[in-house]
Order: sequence, then structure tokens, then C-alpha cells
Amino acid sequence: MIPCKPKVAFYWCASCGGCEEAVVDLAEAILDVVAKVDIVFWPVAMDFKRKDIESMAAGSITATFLNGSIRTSEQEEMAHLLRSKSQLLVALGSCSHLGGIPGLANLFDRTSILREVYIQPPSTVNTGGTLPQAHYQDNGHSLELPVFHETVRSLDQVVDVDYYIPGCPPTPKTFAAALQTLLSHQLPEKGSVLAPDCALCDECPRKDTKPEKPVFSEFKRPQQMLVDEQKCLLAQGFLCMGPATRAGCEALCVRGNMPCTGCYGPTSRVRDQGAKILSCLAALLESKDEQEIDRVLGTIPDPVGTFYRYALPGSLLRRKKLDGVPQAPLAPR
Amino acid sequence: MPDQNQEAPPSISQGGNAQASNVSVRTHITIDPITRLEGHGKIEIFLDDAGAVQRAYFQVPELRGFEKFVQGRPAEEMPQITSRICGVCPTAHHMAATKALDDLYKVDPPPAAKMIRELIYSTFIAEDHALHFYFLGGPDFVVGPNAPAADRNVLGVIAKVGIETGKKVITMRRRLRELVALAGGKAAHPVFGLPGGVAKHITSEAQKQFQEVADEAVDFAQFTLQLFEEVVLKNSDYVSLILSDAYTHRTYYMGMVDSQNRVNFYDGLIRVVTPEGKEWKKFASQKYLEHIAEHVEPWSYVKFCYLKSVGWKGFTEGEGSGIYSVAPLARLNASDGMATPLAQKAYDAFFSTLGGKPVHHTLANHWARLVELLYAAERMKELAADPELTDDNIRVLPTEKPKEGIGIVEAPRGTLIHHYQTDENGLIEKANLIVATQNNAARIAMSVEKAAKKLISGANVPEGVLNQIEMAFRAYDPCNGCATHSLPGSMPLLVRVRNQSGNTLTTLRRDCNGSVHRD
Amino acid sequence: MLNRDPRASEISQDRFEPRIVAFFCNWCTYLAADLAGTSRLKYAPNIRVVRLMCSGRVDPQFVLDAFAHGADGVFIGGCHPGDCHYQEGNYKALRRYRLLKRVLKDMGIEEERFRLEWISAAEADRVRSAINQMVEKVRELGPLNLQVKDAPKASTEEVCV
Amino acid sequence: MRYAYYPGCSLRGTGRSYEESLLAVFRALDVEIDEIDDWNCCGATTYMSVDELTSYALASRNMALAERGHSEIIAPCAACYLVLNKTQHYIREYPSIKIVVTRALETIGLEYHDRIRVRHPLDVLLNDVKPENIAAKVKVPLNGLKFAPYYGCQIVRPYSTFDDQRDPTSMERLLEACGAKAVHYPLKTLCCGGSQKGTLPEVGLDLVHYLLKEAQKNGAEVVATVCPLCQFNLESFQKEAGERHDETSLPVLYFTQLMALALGAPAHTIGLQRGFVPIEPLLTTKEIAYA
Amino acid sequence: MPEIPSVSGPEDVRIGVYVCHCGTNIAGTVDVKALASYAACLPHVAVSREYKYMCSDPGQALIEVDIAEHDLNRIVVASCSPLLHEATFRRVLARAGLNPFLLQMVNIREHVSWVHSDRKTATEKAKDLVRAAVRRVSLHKPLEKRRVPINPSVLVVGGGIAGIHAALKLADAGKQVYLVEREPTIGGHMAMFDKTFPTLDCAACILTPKMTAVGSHPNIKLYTYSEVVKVDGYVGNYKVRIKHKPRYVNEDLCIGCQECITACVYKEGKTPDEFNLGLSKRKPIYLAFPQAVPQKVVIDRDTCIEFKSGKCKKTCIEACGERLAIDFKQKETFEEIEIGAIILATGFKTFAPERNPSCGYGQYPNVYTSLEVERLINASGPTGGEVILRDGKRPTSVGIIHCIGSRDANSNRWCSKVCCMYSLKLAHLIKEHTGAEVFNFYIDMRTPGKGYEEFYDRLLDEGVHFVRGRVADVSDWAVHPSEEGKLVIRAEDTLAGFVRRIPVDMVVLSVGLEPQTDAQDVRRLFNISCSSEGWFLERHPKLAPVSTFTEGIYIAGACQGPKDIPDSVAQAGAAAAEALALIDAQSVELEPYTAAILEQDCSGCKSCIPLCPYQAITFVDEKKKAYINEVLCKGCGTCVAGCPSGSIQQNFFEDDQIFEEIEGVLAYA
Repeated sequence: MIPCKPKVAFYWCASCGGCEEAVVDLAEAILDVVAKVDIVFWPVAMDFKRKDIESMAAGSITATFLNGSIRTSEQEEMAHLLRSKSQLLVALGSCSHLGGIPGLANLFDRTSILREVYIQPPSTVNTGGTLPQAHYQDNGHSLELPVFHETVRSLDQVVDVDYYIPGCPPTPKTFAAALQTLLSHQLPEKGSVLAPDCALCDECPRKDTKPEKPVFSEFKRPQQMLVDEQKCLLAQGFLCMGPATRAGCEALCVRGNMPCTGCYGPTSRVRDQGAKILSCLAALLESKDEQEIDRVLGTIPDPVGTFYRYALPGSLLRRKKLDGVPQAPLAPR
Repeated sequence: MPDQNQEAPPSISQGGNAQASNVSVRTHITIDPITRLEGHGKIEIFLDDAGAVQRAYFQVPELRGFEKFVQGRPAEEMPQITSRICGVCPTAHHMAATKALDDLYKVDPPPAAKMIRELIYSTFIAEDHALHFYFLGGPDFVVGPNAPAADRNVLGVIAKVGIETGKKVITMRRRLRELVALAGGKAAHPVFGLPGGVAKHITSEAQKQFQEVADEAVDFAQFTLQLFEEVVLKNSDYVSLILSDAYTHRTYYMGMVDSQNRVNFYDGLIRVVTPEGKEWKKFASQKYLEHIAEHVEPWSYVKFCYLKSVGWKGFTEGEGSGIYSVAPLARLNASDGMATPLAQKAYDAFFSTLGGKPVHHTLANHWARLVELLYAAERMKELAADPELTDDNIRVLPTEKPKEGIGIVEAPRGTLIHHYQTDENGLIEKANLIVATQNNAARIAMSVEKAAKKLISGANVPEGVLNQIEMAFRAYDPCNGCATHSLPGSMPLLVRVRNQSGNTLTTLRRDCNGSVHRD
Repeated sequence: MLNRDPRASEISQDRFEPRIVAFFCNWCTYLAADLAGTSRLKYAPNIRVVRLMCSGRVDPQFVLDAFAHGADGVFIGGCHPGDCHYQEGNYKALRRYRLLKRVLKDMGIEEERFRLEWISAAEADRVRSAINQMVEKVRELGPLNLQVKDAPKASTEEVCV
Repeated sequence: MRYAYYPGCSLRGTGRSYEESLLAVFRALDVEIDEIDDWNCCGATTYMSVDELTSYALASRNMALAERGHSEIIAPCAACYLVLNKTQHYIREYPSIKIVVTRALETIGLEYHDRIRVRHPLDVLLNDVKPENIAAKVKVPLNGLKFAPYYGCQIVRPYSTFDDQRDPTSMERLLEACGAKAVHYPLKTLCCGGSQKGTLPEVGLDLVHYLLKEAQKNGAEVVATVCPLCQFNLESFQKEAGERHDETSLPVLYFTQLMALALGAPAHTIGLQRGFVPIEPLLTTKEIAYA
Repeated sequence: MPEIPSVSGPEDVRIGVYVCHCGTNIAGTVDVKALASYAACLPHVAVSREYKYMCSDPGQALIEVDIAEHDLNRIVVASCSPLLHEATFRRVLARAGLNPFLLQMVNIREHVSWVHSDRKTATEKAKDLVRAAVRRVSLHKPLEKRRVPINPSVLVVGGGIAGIHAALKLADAGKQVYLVEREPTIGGHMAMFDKTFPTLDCAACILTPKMTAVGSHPNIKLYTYSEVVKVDGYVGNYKVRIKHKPRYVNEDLCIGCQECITACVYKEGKTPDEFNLGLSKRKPIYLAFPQAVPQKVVIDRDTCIEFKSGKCKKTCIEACGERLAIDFKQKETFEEIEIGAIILATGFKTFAPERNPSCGYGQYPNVYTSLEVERLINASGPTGGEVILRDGKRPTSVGIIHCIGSRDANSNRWCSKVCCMYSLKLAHLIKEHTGAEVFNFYIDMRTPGKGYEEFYDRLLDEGVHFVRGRVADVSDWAVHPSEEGKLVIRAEDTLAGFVRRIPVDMVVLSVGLEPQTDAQDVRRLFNISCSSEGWFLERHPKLAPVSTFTEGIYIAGACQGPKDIPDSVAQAGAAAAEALALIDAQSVELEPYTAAILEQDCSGCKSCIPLCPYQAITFVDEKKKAYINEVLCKGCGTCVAGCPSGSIQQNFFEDDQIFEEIEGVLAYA
């Protein structure tokens, strides 16, 4: 697409580094990649103090792969900067795509998180109730920390995102394929998720073992029952997110004999992964009696944590309602 | 939430900086691996008027709050949720969580399950240690601390040891990770851990693969030790660097040991030795709260661990300070040997060369890591050879009502503690997580300050300084907030020397390809 | 002396006026609402009806989308159990409703903001009373203010911490 | 469960026998009650005709008091029972009344949450205690004593909360459990003339006569009532009415008196001695071995 | 997830918005001018107008012209309920060459102007709804209605006068008709009547010819003693399962000679005769009544000795001889039929007066229901037409009490419409038969109808007494000696202004009409609605009185509400005509609101398959994907909501269209 070798950059925000590992997992193939592009920085480009990045020409980076969600002021600022410097901004991995597992923090408010981490743990000795400060004077030495935001956000809730590579982490195969697509001469439609667009069942090795008419009278937790290594997990009563989750990982977790937890996110036709699996599973209950219905649904111990394992910030509601704190300017009525 | 205004850090902005420099009457150097917050050390160095380093701070500016948001989640999901704390050592968290579940549900996995767990774990350790040596820490030595930074990376290593070896390294890592995926579902964030066992049994085909790779892994480990000996130990400059006071701290050491006090990653008692190397305490996982405490500093998001009964005495070393260290060097110091023959040899060589136990030289971590690499490979081989491995009885179903569970393993970067309390339904009510690098945080902070004090004086900062200070904390293979590593040579660094009014006098900048600019 | 004026529930200026999105099935509740009209029953004007063929068509996404775009309450109206024009669509709605209610609770949204009612084509008055009740309840709860979707990308309100 | 108990004025006046016998029955059947502390007039009769709102306020005060610690309130007097029901009905139906009542109660620091259920002894005995259990506890069977079940106007009209409006049968079911026998009595809910006595005495007297004569014609040996006013009216004007038409002589008792008797309460403790038409002869002829 | 633009849809969308005043129905409460000008400013809106009556010809023309002049490609009409005029305006689009489904209607009458009174808020609400419609319509896609052929035969359920009439009309028109009646004979209530008002011609004389016509009509398949148990399919193509209850008499062999009845071991009947409402007794083997159609006897297994003990001499079999019609082994059988339309004429039941204790029914033997009296005075009735009371007396005074179970807050609030007239008829007949004094107690005398009022006058002349007042009770308590031993009717004479006590020998309760006990089950079976009273609900009270909300299913007679014979027959004719109109079109258009699997996207997770109540979704093994049979799909959309990967799409109710509508109503200010 560009005469000289495209310049590719990696950056990460609130993530675990697993996505970068996924890149390393290209293993030998990494050498081919290196041949095709200039990795101008990995994991980060030149020393980019604000002013340095600002001094870069807009769009001087061909594509930035950014993983991790946005939780701190610094991450937010960097996202904006990189956006302005990159022709393409690609959200890499569940965290920047949908918020990821750390996005579950949106079920709590920042204060309770800080207290939980720095004051309440049994092993923590902190009688003074000290909490990390964004700006602190240690006998005259002024020290700074980035601001810890109230809410975890996916990348596209902070800046415009051109493409998404799903997964926690994306499999090397997914990543390589995505890279291929981006290097190809016809770019997909803006906003595309660079992975297959049907649900995981499509490529699940156990697809054929699913009954014609799956219905539920109880949901099982893995420690309650031995898991058959051949049979469809939903058919066994284990809550598998496969039907509501984008394909592309080749059902790794299922091959590991555990249910899919949904890290590739929803398909392009779905706006809220959790709502969809909820709709699907609930409708497939057998009972017509309200109490029985509640009993069966009660065997799903943690609906939000299960249905939105990777996608809470990217969901329609984004986070738990904060008491008293308006999440958006009050709408005129 | 009005009270947030006190606790809450205001947004970092130019204004904030300006304010900072106004109140700061001293010259202020920032060595900042910059905005890559995840697992990043940020180093603040303050010079006095004479230009001598007065204080250096090692800051971790990252927090995600796992302890809070796991509340309400089903305990059995913890192995998968907590593995997201770190994508580099997910298997360590996965394993610690899984062991915590055994304890929570009071179930003892069947023999095969235990073997599978330890096999996967050893494979993971081998892979992770290899990664660190070749991709991260090793280059400092293999290529040389003072070599142009551009060469100090995996490609540099490959150049130095030859493309064949290079490929060998990459292939080895891939095959090890493929094995983790084969048995555990995924290499990054595996899914095999369940209370009372593992999700999937090992087929005889899989066992064969493990056996093959294990053999190669042992050779590979020996080869790597060889390499280390030739490139590092045979180079007196390196040795003196390792032994130099700049990289030396006399602290307590902690590690997990088996019944014969030999290093064990998967299971055993926690052993702590004094700076003199005497056994100070040996305790079971469930007792960790009696011995380990965490200290909070307002200027870092990481908590600093110390020995409870010795107490927090600030960033000071010696018998009187509760600060201790974990990770390879600490494990070797805290143990009486290795459980496998070849590793035991390497162990002896290690201590005899470095003048007996305990070894206080931070940089010796690299060597210790290779000793462990060999052990992990040998352990793989043992387990892979065991006929019981393929037994398909791999689960014990819990019957007890869950309440509380603690699980501890040795992560590559040190002792890792998961502690959960749940309701009757097994939903997490409270979780306490002490991740490997927290144990080291205090010592890393000291190392950095010490190095800075040794190496910097006045406004003119020699180029070598940057990497050497970097080496000080890279030796720990730090995974702050247990996130990730920084790649050598590509770690952009900045030293800015400001005068009293906060204006920059000179800036020293090194970009990713290692070239250093002065502007 | 007795206030029997049905317009008691009509709205005034100063009060908080909740926005309630309703999903009515084409065969029962929507007809009942039409009948309420032809019968000139008066009820609170805070409701906005979206017509669907069956309560079984109500995708939980619709409910969340409504809340996310500023609805203070969501109301689903379907045929009585056993009366579904499509045999069992309303049971599917019921099952989804029960689970979605839990999710909303976990997301901090008060139970009373989400309501499912069985209203047959003949029960015009049920439409009136159910809507009035819900409007009153939600008015007591106050605004939900969950307009996340339209929130500015660079959300500053969070940095206020 | 313990019930709140609201006697009302009649049961402490002309209706003493009603309360005495009722409590005896409750004791015998282990129905646990707590009398409302500091109860006031239910708001019936005069109040209701002079100022409705005030009587709702009065009634709701009693219920507000009862709500503290109780979910059900027993009102034995037909008038009280009606007013409490009516008050609840109006408070639910008409916001304006609710507001007035709420304000009224506020001034004395009370709040009515509309959480209490108003019960009549007939209802409680029939549906909570249940006839079969009563039959089991009968000590003195009433040996087919023939009674005319007379309910009067207020128990089932307009609120038929526990029995049919036009053909109530709860009393029959209870007393037959005690061994008595109901006679055909189409007048069971006819007006007793109580209120007419003040204004059109002769109308009142006629009604009294029809009620008694019809009972006698159908073979009743006693008239069983549930309302202090009916009981008072039928009994005290029986003679006078007889003078206008042909004479009747029927004991008029509270259904609770008959039940208490059957459950073994001594006659004098349940006001049987007070009757204008002496009951003893009848009981003797029926060989009812009362204490 | 990428942001969805607030208003999506193609750029070249040109929308016309049309606000209807509906006279003052809408304009009276909604500021239609403000509404129209508001709509004009909405994105993609090219034209926005308000007009007095949009549904009028000029109104429709307005839209047609605009479509041409402003080349509009989407239309929003804000007027009444779509259920009323959606079809009208879709035709407008079609005439103007636009696909009819590019229309969205906004219900600002039933849902706004008629239910709110505050002009300001009503207008605000109307704006919200219009804005939502504008956003939704821009995503509308052209759709084609499906044409399906119609099975030309018709099922009529219920063999009363309505069912009989409808069946005959259709049969005469050459259509195959199936008439299903659950009783052993057709005829229904009318067969029980003696005479019919106001003409007093005998019910049997006018009914039996029609009954026999049904029995013998080549185009009518008559199933008596049978019930519909299952209904599948859709308009034009219904599949119905019918249960034939065992008669224990082979219908093909029985010739109705009734010798078996005479021969029965029971010399006398022992079982209360249903047809005579228990006023007489019948034998275990019986014919419902002499003119029963079909003329086939039936055995009641609950009372037949053979069934009870198996030790009967079976004299009936002897009597039947070589005809061998009697068959104790008979089992219930099932039969599937396919038809294109269904007419429900399941009739009514009479109010059970026990529910109103004060009228004395069941307590006093001489209290009768009106229907009992019909039999009592019927020449073929239990007493051969003589009025002899249960206690053997012949009444000298009779009281007829109207509105038992009608116009009564304690039972049924509705007026049963026929009681006044049949009470007059009975008054006349009783007087004629017995010469007794007859008193009518009525609330209002309701005699609208041809010759009805005149009939009333006639009775006044005949000297029947009329007391205007609701009866308090019927009892035997006497105030005066004259009342002793009589039934005393107490009622307030609201004309005279005092309470009357009228002692009589016989009381006739004019019981009201009620929906059949199983009306709810029947309506579920046929998937139609009931009014809150339980009568079958018509599609529109004025404009579609015999249609239901389920295409191809019509209602006739008293199952839709109280009716007298003329009305029932008229309605039956109407229903027959509707059915004819439908099936003679030979094919029918179905709404295209069906769902379809997006094949390339379907993961084959099978979640949708159990969700479809019509088995329209199947799993295609070759492709390992789900497939929806469009013909079977009824378009409820449950599977669409249930597809976890959003791979099912419902025409006209696509997710994005609904999202637009939701976000539209909320995108205020």
C-alpha cells in the first residue's frame, strides 16, 4: 500500500503483556514480518516524551497496534497522541477492543478499588490509610503518578479506532492474518474486526456433538461434574460462550476441555455480547413456571462476570451505575 | 464521592510539572521508560546542589485492582481471571489460583493431575527463563554491557551466537509454549486448572511429544549454561561487574523448598534465610500472613513487601531491615540444593564461583536463572517419563463447602501468593494477591538508588550510566504489578538535568535503536 | 371531595418526568393500548411505545440500548401466559426478563425501572394503571442518567476523581 | 401468628357478652391476640354521617397502631369491621383521602402503610382455625340445637371479603361444627331495624318481628347473631314487636356465645345469664350439659 | 465496537412526513402544525405536511403527488393506529410506484391525543414518536408480500343455528364444508326453544328443515359428537385435527329406528335428560330428541350396564339385529383435515342462577330458568306442553324475573339482549297455556328490533303485569297469611315508589347469556382473542364484526356476544361471505415479516431451533447451518432475539431498524 516499508508501532496501555507475547509467539514467522515492515518501535518507539511525539508529523506511523484498555490519564493522553500520529490505529486484544478482564473493575468505583488494594488486604500494614497520590512531595522531592480513572474504557471510547484484532490474547494466527490484511492492497471497511465474523461453534471440534434441540434445566459449574472431553460443553450443561463469541481462536479453550469464555467478543452484528448470550440461554430454558425459571437461572452464579468477562466496558451499559455520580451530563428533559 | 478529592491524584499535566519544578529546589533527573506504564519502573533521581545524587525513587505507576473486581466472581474462574494479571507469566498465576482452589474446596488432586500440573509448570518455567536470558537480560552479557545498544537485543544475541543458535532459541521457546498449549489449552492464559485436578488428561501421543521436547530442553539448558560460562564467566570484566558493590545488597532471601530444602516451583514450604544465609523461618503457605507484610508508599502504585516480625525500616538493608528478595538468586540462596543431578552440579558451581552462600550480587540472578532453567528441563524429563502421567483419573470432585483458600507457587520472578475467601456458593468475597515482583520491589528500589548514587554525579551523565542503571533492575527480571518486561536496548531512556528554576540544562536521550543523542 | 379525576396522573411542569420506553406485542398489549385510546382512558404521557410482533422479539439488547440512551425505565407488554399469538413467545420473554433483571441489578439499575406485564387485547385499563404505576415508581427513583453512548469520547467527568 | 385485637366501644358496653364469649372461644382455640394499645372510636355511625374524612382518620389511626408488630387486625363489631374496610378501600382508591389521612396521622407522629389486613372473627375461625379443628375441641356438643343464622347488613355488604354477599354461610359452618343445626332462614341479611328504631320506630319493630317470627316458623330455637346492634335490637325489642304482631320468644345470642358454650366455657362467664329470654330451659331440654 | 452513526441509512434517503389532524381527534390535543414543522427539520426529511384527514382521498392524493414531485423514497404518516390504516397508506405508496414497506406509521391518536389531555406534553410525545419513525424508516427496505394458494374448503365449528346457516351458505356456494359439533346432534339452543319471538312461529318448524339439509348436503361433511383438538398452519392452509368421540353406535349402519331404545333393559329412563335440562329422564341408549340430526342413537357409557358391569343382556344388540350398528368396542378416533378458512360458531351458555342465591333457584323447587320453561311448555317436552310444576301443582300466578345474571355488578355487567323479548314470549305462552296471572319484573324493557316493541304492546293488552324494579329476593317468608306457602318476590316498584311483595306459585328466572365455559380454551386453540367478558373478540367492532385478528378465522353467532336468532343468522351469513371472499381469491398475501438465516454468518449453534413453535427452523447437515422455511415462519421474531451471533434477520423488524426507533424516541432535545 505504501512504496517504502510501512512503519509499524506497538504500544500498550492497561494490559498484561499477553498480546505482545502473542506477537513474539509468531516465533520463526516473526522474521518474515520483520522483513515486510519496519517495526519502528517495539514495545515503544523512540523516546517519546510528549514534545517528541508532538513533533512527529501527523500520520508518520503507518499503523499503531495498541493493546490494553484505558484506565489512567496517561494512557488516555497517549492514545490521543498516537491516534494523531498514526494513519491506522489498531486495537490489539480484548482489553483495547472491549475493555478486557480488567474491565470488570467497572462493577466497582475507584475509591473502593483503592481501599481494597492499599488499605484492606490482610497482609497490608497501612494504619495511616496511605493511598498513592498523583502528586506527592517527599521531603521536597515532587513525585507524580498518573491519575487512576473512575472507569475502564475500551480504546474506541477514547479515540477513533480503524481496526480491531480480538482475543485475550489474539492467537499468533489471528495476528498474522490481520497483519496480512492490513498489508494487502484493499483495506477492509473502517471499524472492522479482523477475524472471522461468525460464532465459535462454526470451528468448534465438538460442533457435531451438539443436540438438535438444546434446552436447559440446569447449568453446571466445572467443579460440580467431570467434563466429557468429546461432547459439546453446552450439551453437558456447562455455560459456554461459544455461540455468542466470534470465531478465530480455533476453540483453544474447548480443546483444553474448558468452556469458551468469550474473549474474541461478539460478531459484527451484535452490539452487546452479554445481552445476546443471555437472550439465547434464557430462552432455551424448559420451564414455564416463574419460580422454576428463577431456580434454573440461579444456577448461573455470576451472570455479569460470565456474560461480560471481556466486554463490560465495551457493552451497552459500560459500567455499573455509580450512585449519585452522573455518568453523563444530565440530558435536557 | 467528595473524599476522592483528597485521595485522588489530579490529572498529570504540564501545569503539574511546572508546579513540581517550582517547589523542587534541587536539580531533578527523570529516567523514565516513559509512558509505557504497564509494569514500568519510572526512576526519579534528585541531585543536591553539589550535584551528588541525594535520593532516587523507583516508581510503579500502574494499577488495575484485581483484588476488588474479582469479588463476586465464582472461585473456579480465578485461575483464568487472575492469569490476566500477567501475560508473560500467566501460568504462574493460573497455578497459584488453582492451588488456592484445592485449599478452598479441601480437595487433593489425583497423582496424574498433580503430575500434569507440575509438568506444564516446569515447561512454562523453562520457556520463561529461556525467554528472559536470550531476549531480555542475557544480551547485557552475551553482547556486552557497553556494546552499542542497537546490538543489545535478541538479534544482537543471534549475531553473536550465530543464526543457527538463534533459530534454536526461537524454536525451543515455540515448542515449549506449544506444549503448554497442548496440555493447558492456551500458552498465554491457559485453562487447565480446576479445584482437585486438571481439565484434560494427557494422551500417550502428547506424552511422547513432552518426552522429545524435554530431552532437547535439557540439552538446550546445558548449552545455555555453557554459553554463559564462555561469554560471561570467562570475561573478568563481567565477573567484576557482577561482584561490584553497585549491584550488591545484603537482604533476607525467600523461596519455596521441598522436604529436603531443595528448590521447588510447584509445591513445598516457604523458606527464608537471613543475610548470613541461616534459616530464619520455614512455613507453610497457609501461614504466610504471619510472616509477610506489605508497606504502602504514596508515590508508587506498587506495595513493598517485608518480613512482618522484622518490620519495615525504610529502604535499608541488613539483618535489621525486613526487606527481602525473591526470584532465582533468592531461591538458590534460600535452598540447600537442586532436586535433579545436572542442576545440582550447576548449583554447586554457582556458589563455589561466587564465594559461597548467600550470594548478594543482584546480577548473579542471570546465572541463577540458568541453573533453574536446567532444573526445570530435567524435571520436565522426569515427569514426562512417568507412566502414570497418562492416567485419565485427573479430577477429585469437591464435596466440602468452600470458605477460604491459599495457594503459593514460585513464579519465575519469585514467590507468588493467592488468597481467597468465598461465600457458601463459592463466590469470591475477598482476594489477597501478592505478586512476585512486590517481594522484590523494595530491593529493586534500593538497587536503583545505589546504582544511581554510584554512577551519577553532577549534570554530566555518562552514556553508559543509562544501561547500567537499567541493568540494576532488569536483573530482577522485574514484572512490576506483574505485567511485563522491557526489552533491552529498545528501552528508551531519558536523563534530564534541570537547574533550580526547573529549566532543562541538558537532556540525554537514547531512542529504541540505541543511538544516543545530546540536545 | 373525592378526587376521582383520572387525570390525577397527568404531568406538571416542575416534577421530574421520567422517559419510559415500552415494547408492546402487536397482538395483545398494543391492541390494549389502542383500546385505551378508543376508550379515551387517560394515562401518563411519559411512555414511548415501540411495536413488535411478539414480546419474544424483545432482544435484551433493546432494553440495554434504551437505558444506555437515556431511558429511565423500560416496560415490556406481552400476552398472558398461554395466550401468546405465537404460542410461547411470551414465555421466552419472561425467561429473558428474569435473567436480565438480575444483570441490571448487578449493574446498579433499580429493579422497578424494568417491568414486564401481561396485558391482553381487552385490558385497556390495565395499560392505564400499569403505565401510571410505573411512571410514579420511576419518578420516585429519579433520573437514571445513563447516557453513556452519547458521552464525549474524551470523557473528562471521570478525571474529576 | 398473633392478631391485633380491636374491640371497639360496643364490646365494652352493650356487647360485653360478645367480647367475653369471643375471648373464651379464642382461648379455647389458642388464637393469640394483642389488644391495640390506646385504640379509639372506629369512626362509625355518627362520625361517618357527620364528617367522613374524620372517621377515616380515626379508623386509620387504629390500623396504624395495629400495624406496629401485626399484619392482621380482628374487628368483631360489625360496624368497626365495616368502617375499617371502608377506610382501607377509600385510601387506596382516592389519593386525596390518602393525603388527608396521612397529614392527620403525621400531626400525631403516626404513619399508615396500608399493610394490615382487616379480619372478622367469623373469617378467622372459619379460614384460619377451620371447622374440623373446632369440632375436635368441642366439649359440650350442642345436640342439634336449631339456630337461625342472622348476619345483619354490615358483615358482608358491601365488602364481601370472606363470605357470599347474599347468602353467607360461615356462621352455619362454624356452629354446625359445634353440633348445632341451622334452620332455613332467608332473612339472614335483612335489616334488623336498628337504625330505624330512632327515626321510624314502627318500621324497626316490624323488621324485628319478621326476623324473629320467620326464625320461629322455620323451627329455630335461638337466633345467632354477629353484630352487637342486631343482638341488642332483636333481643330488647322482641316483646314490644310481639305486642304489635303476634308474640315470639326466642333467645338472641352471639354466635360466639354458642361456640364458647360448646367449647366448655361456663355459662355465666360468657354472659348467657344476661339474656332477656332465659336460655337455661332450652339448654336443659336439649340436654346440653353446659358448665 | 465502532460507533454507530446517530442517523444511519443511505444518503439519498428522501422522507415525506404527513401529520393527520383526524378532524379534532388529533389536532384537538396535539399541535399538529408545530409537529409538522418540527418534522421538517429532521435529517433526510424533504417534505413535511399536516392535513385534516390523511386517510381521505385528497389526503392520499397529497402524498401521491409529493412522492412524484419531490421524488420521496420514504414516507412517515403520523395519524391513527397502524392496525387501522397501515394498509391504506401502503396502497398509496404502491400507487405512487414506491414499495409499500417504505412506510412507517406513527400512532399519535390512540397512543397520544386520545390518552393525554395536556397539549404541550402530548405534542412533545408526538415529536419523539415522529423523530423515531423518521430514523427508523430511513433504514426500511423494499419487501414483497408472499402469495400462498388457498385451500378452498371451510371448517365450521358449532352446529347451532349460526353454524348450520353458515355451513349451508358455503355448501350451496359449492365449497367443501366440515361442520364439527361436540354434541350427538346439531341444533344447539334453538332446537330447545318452543316458539320464537316476535312472530311466535315454532322453532322446530323453521330449524329442522335446515338441520336435515345439513345432514344430507353433498358438500357438507358433518361430524357430530366430535371436537377440534389441534389447529396448525395459517390463513388459507390450516391443518385441523378432529377427535371423534365413540358413540358405540356405528353411524353408517344405524338407521335411527330407535328399536334399540325400546329394547333397552331399562324399562324406564333413569338418567336426567340433557336436552330437557333434567326435567325428564332418558335411557343409557338414546336419541337426543326426535328430530335430532343425524338420526343416530348414542350410548352413554357412564350409565350403560354393559360398560359398568359387562353383565348386560344387551337387548339393544338383539333389537338392532343384523344391522349390527351397536358396537361396544368403539374407540375414539382422530382425523386430520385441511381447510382454508374457519368459522367459529360455538354459541353461548345460560347463566347458572345458583350463583345468585337471593333468587331462590335450587332452594325452592318452583323456581325455574327460562330455558327450562321453554322445554316445559314445548309440546315435545317432558310434560307434553302442559305446565306442571315440580311439586305437581299447576301455577295460578307466575313471576318472571328479568336480568338474572345480566346488568348485575355481582355477576355479569352486560345486557344479554334477548331476555326481554324471550321473557315477553314466555309470559305470553305461559298465560296461553295456564291462564295464570303473570308478572314481569324488569329493570328496563329493551325491545329494539323489527316487530319487537309491537309484541310488547300486545302483551300489555293481554294483561300481563309489569313491575319496573330490580328484584331483591325470592323467598318463602310470609308477612301476610296470604303469602303463606307461596314464593314471595320482593321488588321495589320504581314507578309506584314502594316495595312490592308479590306471592306467586312459580318463578321464572330470565337467565342471561354467557360465554361457553371452555371459550378460553377454544380461543387459544384457534389463536384468537377474547374480550374481558370472555366473548370472542372481533377485529373491529364496526368495520370487521365477524373477522378476528387471526387471518382466515371468522366468528358468528352468540360466541361473539349475546344475539337473538335473526342476528345470529345474519352474522353467520356475513361470516360465510367473508370466508367465500377469502377462498375465492384462490391465493392470499402474507405479511413479509418473516425471519431468515444469514447463511454465511450462521455458526450452526442450533440455539434457534427449539425456539420456533412452528418447526420452521431446521438444521441442514450438509452445510452445518440452520435454515428457516419461510412458508412456515409466522414472523414472531423470537429466534431473531435469540440468535447469539445476530445471524437471523427479521424483515421489517431488523435489529438496526428497532435500535433506530429506540434511540429515536430518546434523542430528545
